[in-house]
Amino acid sequence: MENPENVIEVRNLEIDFHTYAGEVKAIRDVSFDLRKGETLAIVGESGSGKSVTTRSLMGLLAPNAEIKKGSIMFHGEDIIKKSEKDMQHIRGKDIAMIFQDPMTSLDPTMRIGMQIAEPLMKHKGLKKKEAVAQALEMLKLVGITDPEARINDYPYQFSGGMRQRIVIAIALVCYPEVLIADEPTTALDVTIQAQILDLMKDLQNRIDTSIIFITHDLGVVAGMADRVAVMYAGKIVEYGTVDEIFFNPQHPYTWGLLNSMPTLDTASGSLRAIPGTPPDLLDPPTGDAFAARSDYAMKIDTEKQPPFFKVSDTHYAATWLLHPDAPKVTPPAEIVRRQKKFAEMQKPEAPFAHTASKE
Amino acid sequence: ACGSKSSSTSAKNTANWTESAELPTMDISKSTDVVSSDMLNNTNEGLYRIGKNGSITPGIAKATKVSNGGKTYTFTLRKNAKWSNGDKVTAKDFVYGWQRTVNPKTASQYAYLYSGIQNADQIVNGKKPVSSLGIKADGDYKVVVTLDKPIAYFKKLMGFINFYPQNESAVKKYGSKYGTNSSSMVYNGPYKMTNWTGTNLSWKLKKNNDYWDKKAVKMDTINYQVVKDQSTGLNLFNSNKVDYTTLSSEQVKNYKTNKNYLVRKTAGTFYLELNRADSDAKVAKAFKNQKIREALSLAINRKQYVNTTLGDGSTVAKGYVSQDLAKNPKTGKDFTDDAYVASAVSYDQAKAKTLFKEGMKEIGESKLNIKLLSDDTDKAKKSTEFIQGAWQKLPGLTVSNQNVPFKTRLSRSQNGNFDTVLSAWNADFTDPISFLSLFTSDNSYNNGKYKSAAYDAAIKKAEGSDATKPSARWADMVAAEKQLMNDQAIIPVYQQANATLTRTNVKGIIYNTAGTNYNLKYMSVK
Amino acid sequence: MADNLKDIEIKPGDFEPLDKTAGPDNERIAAPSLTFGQDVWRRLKSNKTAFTSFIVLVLMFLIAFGGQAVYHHDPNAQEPKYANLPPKIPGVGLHGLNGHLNQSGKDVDVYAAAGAGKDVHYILGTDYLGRDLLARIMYGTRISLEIALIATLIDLTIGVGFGILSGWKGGRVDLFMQRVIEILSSIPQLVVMVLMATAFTKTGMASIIAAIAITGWTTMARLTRAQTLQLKNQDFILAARTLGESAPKIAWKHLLPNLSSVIIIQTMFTIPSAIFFEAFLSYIGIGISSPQASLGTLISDGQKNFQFLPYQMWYPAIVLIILMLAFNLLGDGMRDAFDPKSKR
Amino acid sequence: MATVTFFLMKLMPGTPLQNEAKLTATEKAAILAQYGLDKPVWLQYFIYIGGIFKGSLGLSFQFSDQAVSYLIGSRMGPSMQLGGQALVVGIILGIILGAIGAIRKDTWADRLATILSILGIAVPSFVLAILLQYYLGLKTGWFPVAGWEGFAYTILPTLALAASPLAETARFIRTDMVDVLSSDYIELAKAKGLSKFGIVYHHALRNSLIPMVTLIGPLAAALMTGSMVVENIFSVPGIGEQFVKSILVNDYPTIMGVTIFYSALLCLLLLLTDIVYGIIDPRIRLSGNGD
Amino acid sequence: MPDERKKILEVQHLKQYFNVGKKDEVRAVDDVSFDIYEGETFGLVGESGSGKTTTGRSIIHLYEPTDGTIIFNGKDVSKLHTKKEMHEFRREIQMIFQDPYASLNPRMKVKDIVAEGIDIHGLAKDDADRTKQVEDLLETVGLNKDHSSRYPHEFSGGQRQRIGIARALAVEPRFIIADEPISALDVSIQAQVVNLMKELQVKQNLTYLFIAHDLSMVKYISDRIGVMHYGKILEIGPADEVYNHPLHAYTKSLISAVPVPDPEFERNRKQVAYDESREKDDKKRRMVEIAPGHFVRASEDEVAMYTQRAIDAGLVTEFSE
Ligand SMILES: Nc1ncnc2c1ncn2[C@@H]1O[C@H](COP(=O)(O)OP(=O)(O)OP(=O)(O)O)[C@@H](O)[C@H]1O
Ligand SMILES: Nc1ncnc2c1ncn2[C@@H]1O[C@H](COP(=O)(O)OP(=O)(O)OP(=O)(O)O)[C@@H](O)[C@H]1O
Ligand SMILES: [Mg+2]
Ligand SMILES: [Mg+2]
Repeated sequence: MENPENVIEVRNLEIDFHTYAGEVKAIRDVSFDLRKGETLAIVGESGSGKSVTTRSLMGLLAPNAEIKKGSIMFHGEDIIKKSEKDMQHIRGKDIAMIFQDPMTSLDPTMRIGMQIAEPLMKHKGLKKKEAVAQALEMLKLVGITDPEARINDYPYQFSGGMRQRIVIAIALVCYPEVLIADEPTTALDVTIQAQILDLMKDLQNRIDTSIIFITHDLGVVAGMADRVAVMYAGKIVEYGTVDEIFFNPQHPYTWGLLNSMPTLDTASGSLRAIPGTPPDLLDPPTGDAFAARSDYAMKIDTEKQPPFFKVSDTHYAATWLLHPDAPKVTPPAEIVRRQKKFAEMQKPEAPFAHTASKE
Repeated sequence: ACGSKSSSTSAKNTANWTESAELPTMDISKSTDVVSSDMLNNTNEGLYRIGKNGSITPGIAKATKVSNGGKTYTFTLRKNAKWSNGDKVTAKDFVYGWQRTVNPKTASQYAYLYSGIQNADQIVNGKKPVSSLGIKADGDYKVVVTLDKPIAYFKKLMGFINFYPQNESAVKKYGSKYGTNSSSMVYNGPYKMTNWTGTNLSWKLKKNNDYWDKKAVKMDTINYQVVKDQSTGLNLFNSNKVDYTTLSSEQVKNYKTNKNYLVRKTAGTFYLELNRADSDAKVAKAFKNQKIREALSLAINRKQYVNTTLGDGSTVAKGYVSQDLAKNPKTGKDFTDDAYVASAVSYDQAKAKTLFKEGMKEIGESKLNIKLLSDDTDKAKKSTEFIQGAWQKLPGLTVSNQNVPFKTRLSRSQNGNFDTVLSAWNADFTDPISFLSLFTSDNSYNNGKYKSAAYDAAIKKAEGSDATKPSARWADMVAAEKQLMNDQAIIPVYQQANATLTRTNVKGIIYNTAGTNYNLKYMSVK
Repeated sequence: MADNLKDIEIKPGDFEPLDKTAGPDNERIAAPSLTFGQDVWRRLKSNKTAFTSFIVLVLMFLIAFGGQAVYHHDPNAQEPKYANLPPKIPGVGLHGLNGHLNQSGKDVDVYAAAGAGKDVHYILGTDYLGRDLLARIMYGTRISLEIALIATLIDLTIGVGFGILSGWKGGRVDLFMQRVIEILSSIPQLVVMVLMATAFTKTGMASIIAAIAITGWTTMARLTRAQTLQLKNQDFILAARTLGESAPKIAWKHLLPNLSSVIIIQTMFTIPSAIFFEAFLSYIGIGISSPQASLGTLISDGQKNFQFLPYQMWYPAIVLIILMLAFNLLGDGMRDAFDPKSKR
Repeated sequence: MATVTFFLMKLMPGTPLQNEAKLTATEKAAILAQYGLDKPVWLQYFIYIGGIFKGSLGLSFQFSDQAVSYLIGSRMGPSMQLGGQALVVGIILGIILGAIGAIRKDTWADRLATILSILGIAVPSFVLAILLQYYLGLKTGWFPVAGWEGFAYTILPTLALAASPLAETARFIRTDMVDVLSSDYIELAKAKGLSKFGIVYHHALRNSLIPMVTLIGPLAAALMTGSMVVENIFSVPGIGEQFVKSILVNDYPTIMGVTIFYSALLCLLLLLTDIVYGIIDPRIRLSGNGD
Repeated sequence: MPDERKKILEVQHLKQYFNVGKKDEVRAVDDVSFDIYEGETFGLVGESGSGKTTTGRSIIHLYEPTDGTIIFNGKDVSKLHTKKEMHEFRREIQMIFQDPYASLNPRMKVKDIVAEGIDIHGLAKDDADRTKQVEDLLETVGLNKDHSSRYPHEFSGGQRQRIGIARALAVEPRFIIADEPISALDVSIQAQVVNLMKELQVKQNLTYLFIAHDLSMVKYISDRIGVMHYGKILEIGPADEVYNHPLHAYTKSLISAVPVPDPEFERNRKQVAYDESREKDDKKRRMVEIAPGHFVRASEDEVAMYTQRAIDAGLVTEFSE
């Protein structure tokens, strides 16, 4: 499905890491698209492969990584096949990245103006003066007060939130087509997180960048994403629009995730935890990797990997529960509640059809 | 080569010399070391200058008259001798210089050499005024010296730098700076010194055009450089940067056949002292035993030692007094031949073992631990290791070595804080007495506390009643040496020599075995 | 996405609920249990350079301390008539090992010249007193290693103790202790040695050890202090404190084990620097006193005749260099092996 | 420091006197008075300490009538020049070597750089010095064998001295840079699309160089030690060479003086590096005291 | 009414300053007072650096408080002089830490970690007893007994946190300070730990001081909540009340910023900005009980405003005062 709207198309990506203990099969057959101007959130447990997936887009995998299979098409060209030199032209210009920890992401010995200006000098061939002038504009844009005075400051003179703004400024200074944000707010306080998220949304509207947003905070996903991909053990297990994932989830893992969070409405009573721990990717299980922790596991789950079952045009989930022959199960109460809400939303008189409007 | 522009070797009348240590002072009254005495000897001059084979050649003194039974010397000075500051060298300079040296305030460490000159001892002890010293100026050009008693070797002493004149106006002018650098000093000898800052490692001797005998001086410049490392010295020699360097033993082995190879014997003997007053009673007891002393001597293979281990041209000691120091005034035979006691310096391991066993039996011990004290120089370390190796072959004897800095060794020797010590003695002047006076019972250098009435008596005669009778004095000294050796009071090991590479085109250097090393007055480069 | 359901072969019973009790344990840990030590060892083994160094060091230790049992030559036995013989291994004609030397431009059979019989041969030659160089090198290596071990001991006791105390106490005590370290380390180590050498009146082991005891441990103290400062605010230390653990016990049970990597790594660097320090002292003449030998004294003795008897310098120097290289490379390897960042 | 040295020296045996036995009591007294040794030890101590503040370190035993301060002053030049040159050469080459090692980590270039740098530590300076002298001085004749007459004469001793700072620097920079290269801001720099060189030059190098500044003090201290040997071998009229000599002749005032001088120099250097550190590290520069 | 219950902890005017008298003095905790009743969970929230951890550590006496009193179980903690009293105190009050990676000594086996308290307080008769106690504890927190001979690094974050809990439980404490025990854990794992804690509270009659910045979780687990800001507690009240009807502007702002896993809600969310300058005017403030059990830090002139808010929210009727 070569969609001209797609900025990036990842197909059947498989990535291994060579370690002393053996091959870590970190990414196992991952495919997804990123569309123009949208925000795609990738959620999943720690170690599920979110970072590795996105780093492969930048060509910034660790030296012990090997891309076994698959392609990453960016403007019709396969990034995987590109040389380091070519990648350098893409990085920072077409695809930019923000990392989790604003406290360590900035070079402590370089003035922030220079740090923001660097990509401009590299990609746009600007002279230092012009680049710094543009950097100043960028600082204003990300809401640093009194940017003229602060452009010559060093990173440690800024608070965490301010630094993350600067990191965002660096990423956006060349108006990249794609912005990868790898847990950009995990290290920040809720209030500052809210500010940063608002800023990102705001900037996205202005610059029309596509964002890949990695997080394990479902609350953040709910606020940021247009579409969501849920990863588990190196695979995408479910993807769909944000409403579909939150209100009509199909994969037991997604259920588990949503279920384990207290929400505004969750009254007391116990949370439903997902028992156990994620599988060891050195030796991933044969069938559905989540089966061992799932209350809804079936025999086939231990034998065969489930394919993607279509739920709607935009919504797919890889679980045998969706197989027509599978018994119908009742999801946990909270999910049932959500699905009810979804059903209401789907009614024609629903105030708006959020997902439909995108297409 | 990159750095060796016009190697000064090629330039006429210039030579490049090395010294192995810094020049500490140019103050005649304060000089105690070889380097300064060499430099002073060539930039200054006393009444005499020591020439070839220790002969006495004319210096500032033109004529000498001995009177009063050898107790009064009258020196007539030449009128054309000048200081480098233009002053004439006069009798006053001698009087001033001598008085300055014996003055306890100057604290000259060689003032003891004045002993025998009238009142010198009392002055040094602060008991008499400096002016009472037995030296008087009789006009500008006559110096009269009065002795307490005749001194047989007095003329030789006059060639020793401590008896050189000193220019009062210069001493006053430079004050505490006097003799601390080449320009705070005046010269009356064949050369003047330049470029010495007082602490640097190089300087020059330049021909002194004010010198009375300047016609005899051929060299324009002698460049000095201190080279402490012998490999460096050799490398410098081989790259033609210097014309003289001393060699280490292994270097000797490889340069023995080199045309530049030259060995200089010195009047220096290395010997072992045995502490008879040792704080360790057992050791003291052992060292008082003649057999044990003899065994210790016999155990040392001196020949092997000087040839293979030392290998620097040093020779087996024939006795305590060094070879080539003095000749029998009648027969011309060397002192060491006359006084040779073969058993005291030979090697016989079997006999050594038997004697040692016997000796130990006599003192009623079976095991003995002794410590061997010595300097921490390379040579000293090798020596002690060798001796240790040899001695440990004796049954029941264990030796541990103590190598300490020179001055520490000296002070420990003098405080009797040792079992046995490897000492060296270098004659101050070319007379056996310079050696022999050390072991009289009350001499402060008699570290091992050797006591022999016969020995004391012989020395006393040589210094006193026989002082003016050369043959009798000779016989006294031979007797003393023989006594010393027969008693095995000390264990002589080797006589020191300096192996050098000296460029063959350098001629006319007069080497001395005692006192100052060399006299460069007649040096020349072909 | 092509999910052609037809392609999927479904067996009956596939959709039976899974019996969880029979299934794999949720809390199972699959990876084999590796202790920290085993993990370090494994990583060290995979680092070829470091592992080779380790083997080399083990061999060196064995030879230095046990070599005498096999090679029965007294390192102090003198045979002055066979002084300065070059290496000779019977049957080997290779120049440098055949007992020949270049003397004054001529190739000389030194053994013959010294009148040595056919049966006389020294594998690495002899020194100026005719002592067997191989035996002396073995002996010297032992002394050098002993010095190194003592330095290590001092490092481990004074250095670690001081560091932990300073870091743990913090505040004014720490400030004071830091000043002490600063003062001590502002004295060049050689100067201390000189002071010691003169104070002890006799050079040798005692003064070297004293000098090392005075300044040798400051780096270790500094490192352990820094690490302790970090550790003491770690939650597991706080946990121990909230449980009521006493300070000495915390130091022993919690700090030390976690300082071990820093300590081991630093030790790897203390050892060569102690060996080196001794060698240097020997060179300027205030090291181990004869007839004891260390690598330092052997080299500095040999160095004087380097142009003529190169073997006398080269063999001990090579041993020293190998020791230094091995310890340093092992140290580097240890650092990597202990570094959690290089886990993979 | 001065205190420690002073009392240690007082413990030492031996006197400055060469012919102690031959001296009379008066003479001895005069000599002792000249060096101020006639007074009780505590008084000597205060006089000495007082002297230090006036810039006087007493008189040398070995060079009679020469002030130790003069001795040090006149010998300082060559040592400083050699030390300075060695430090500069060593650090610059060390940085290059270290950086190569870090950037090409785990390749043959890294291994070669590591071996080279460890050899710099493993080969004693005196061995290196005589090898340099023999091969580059005597055999090839490229450089002067020994002496002190111009720049050419400084090259070999500088090289001999530079080996250890070179090695230390290379190792330090390598470890530091490996750390820096794995830090988040380098990741970000990569994500900016900077070239490898740009990353190293603009980000990695500077950040690994800053901690390097603190190394300069210890390096200089090590140089002092090395200089003693190297100066001796190359006959350089430096302070280190003099120090060795004064040890061997028990010239206590000089030993003390040089020790104090060395310590003071080192303290000064440490202070200086502290200040420089503050100047070049923005974190410290602006906050006054970084945490 | 909770007042009937026994107060297990009383914190009165606690001040904890660091680097007192120096340039970099930090007033980490500045005049904080609150009580905790036996058997309840008291949640403490606030942004990073607001002094939550410091408060916890002062209570457990890891720091010597600068000022104020801490009364635990009727005894003034700062007056526990003898070793025995301190020992006793250390048994009754325990702590669970935020970072499960840093809170376990990486060089110790799980069994020794868990048994540390047992050893210190001599709670085991013999080795067998010790082993049994450890195994029981591991079981209590849902781990296998054969985990006891493994090292911490072999465990996942959630498992480690449970080991930490087992260690705290080993000495049978009555009061546990949990300092962000779930912040470092994955969402799916967080619930495991929270559930475990709740379960234990019931079974062993524990009292918790639960520190977190994840408001939704705090609200879920706590009976009462205190909101901290700049070293001061601004609002204390029953969890639901504080969460649903915050009185203090800061609390409002904080709650408005919490992301909720509900896209619809998120789309309509309005963040409330907070102007912290008001807090810094030099007015005297103290905790005022605006509604029953609901305190706000207020100056005299602010009381009326807060009361009005409470009335608007229906927390009090106009006459309640
Ligand atoms: N350099 C590497 N060598 C070996 N394994 C690696 C490497 N980098 C990542 N992995 C493994 O790949 C898997 C996926 O890691 P990744 O960093 O993508 O997880 P993540 O979803 O981003 O988790 P988190 O939320 O913790 O950031 C993990 O099991 C991790 O251990
Ligand atoms: N030992 C200490 N010395 C100096 N300052 C300290 C110390 N401990 C904490 N602080 C400071 O006290 C303030 C409060 O810190 P505290 O750790 O209590 O905050 P917190 O609310 O727990 O924050 P977080 O949510 O980040 O854990 C902070 O500014 C912190 O920097
Ligand atoms: Mg990640
Ligand atoms: Mg905290």
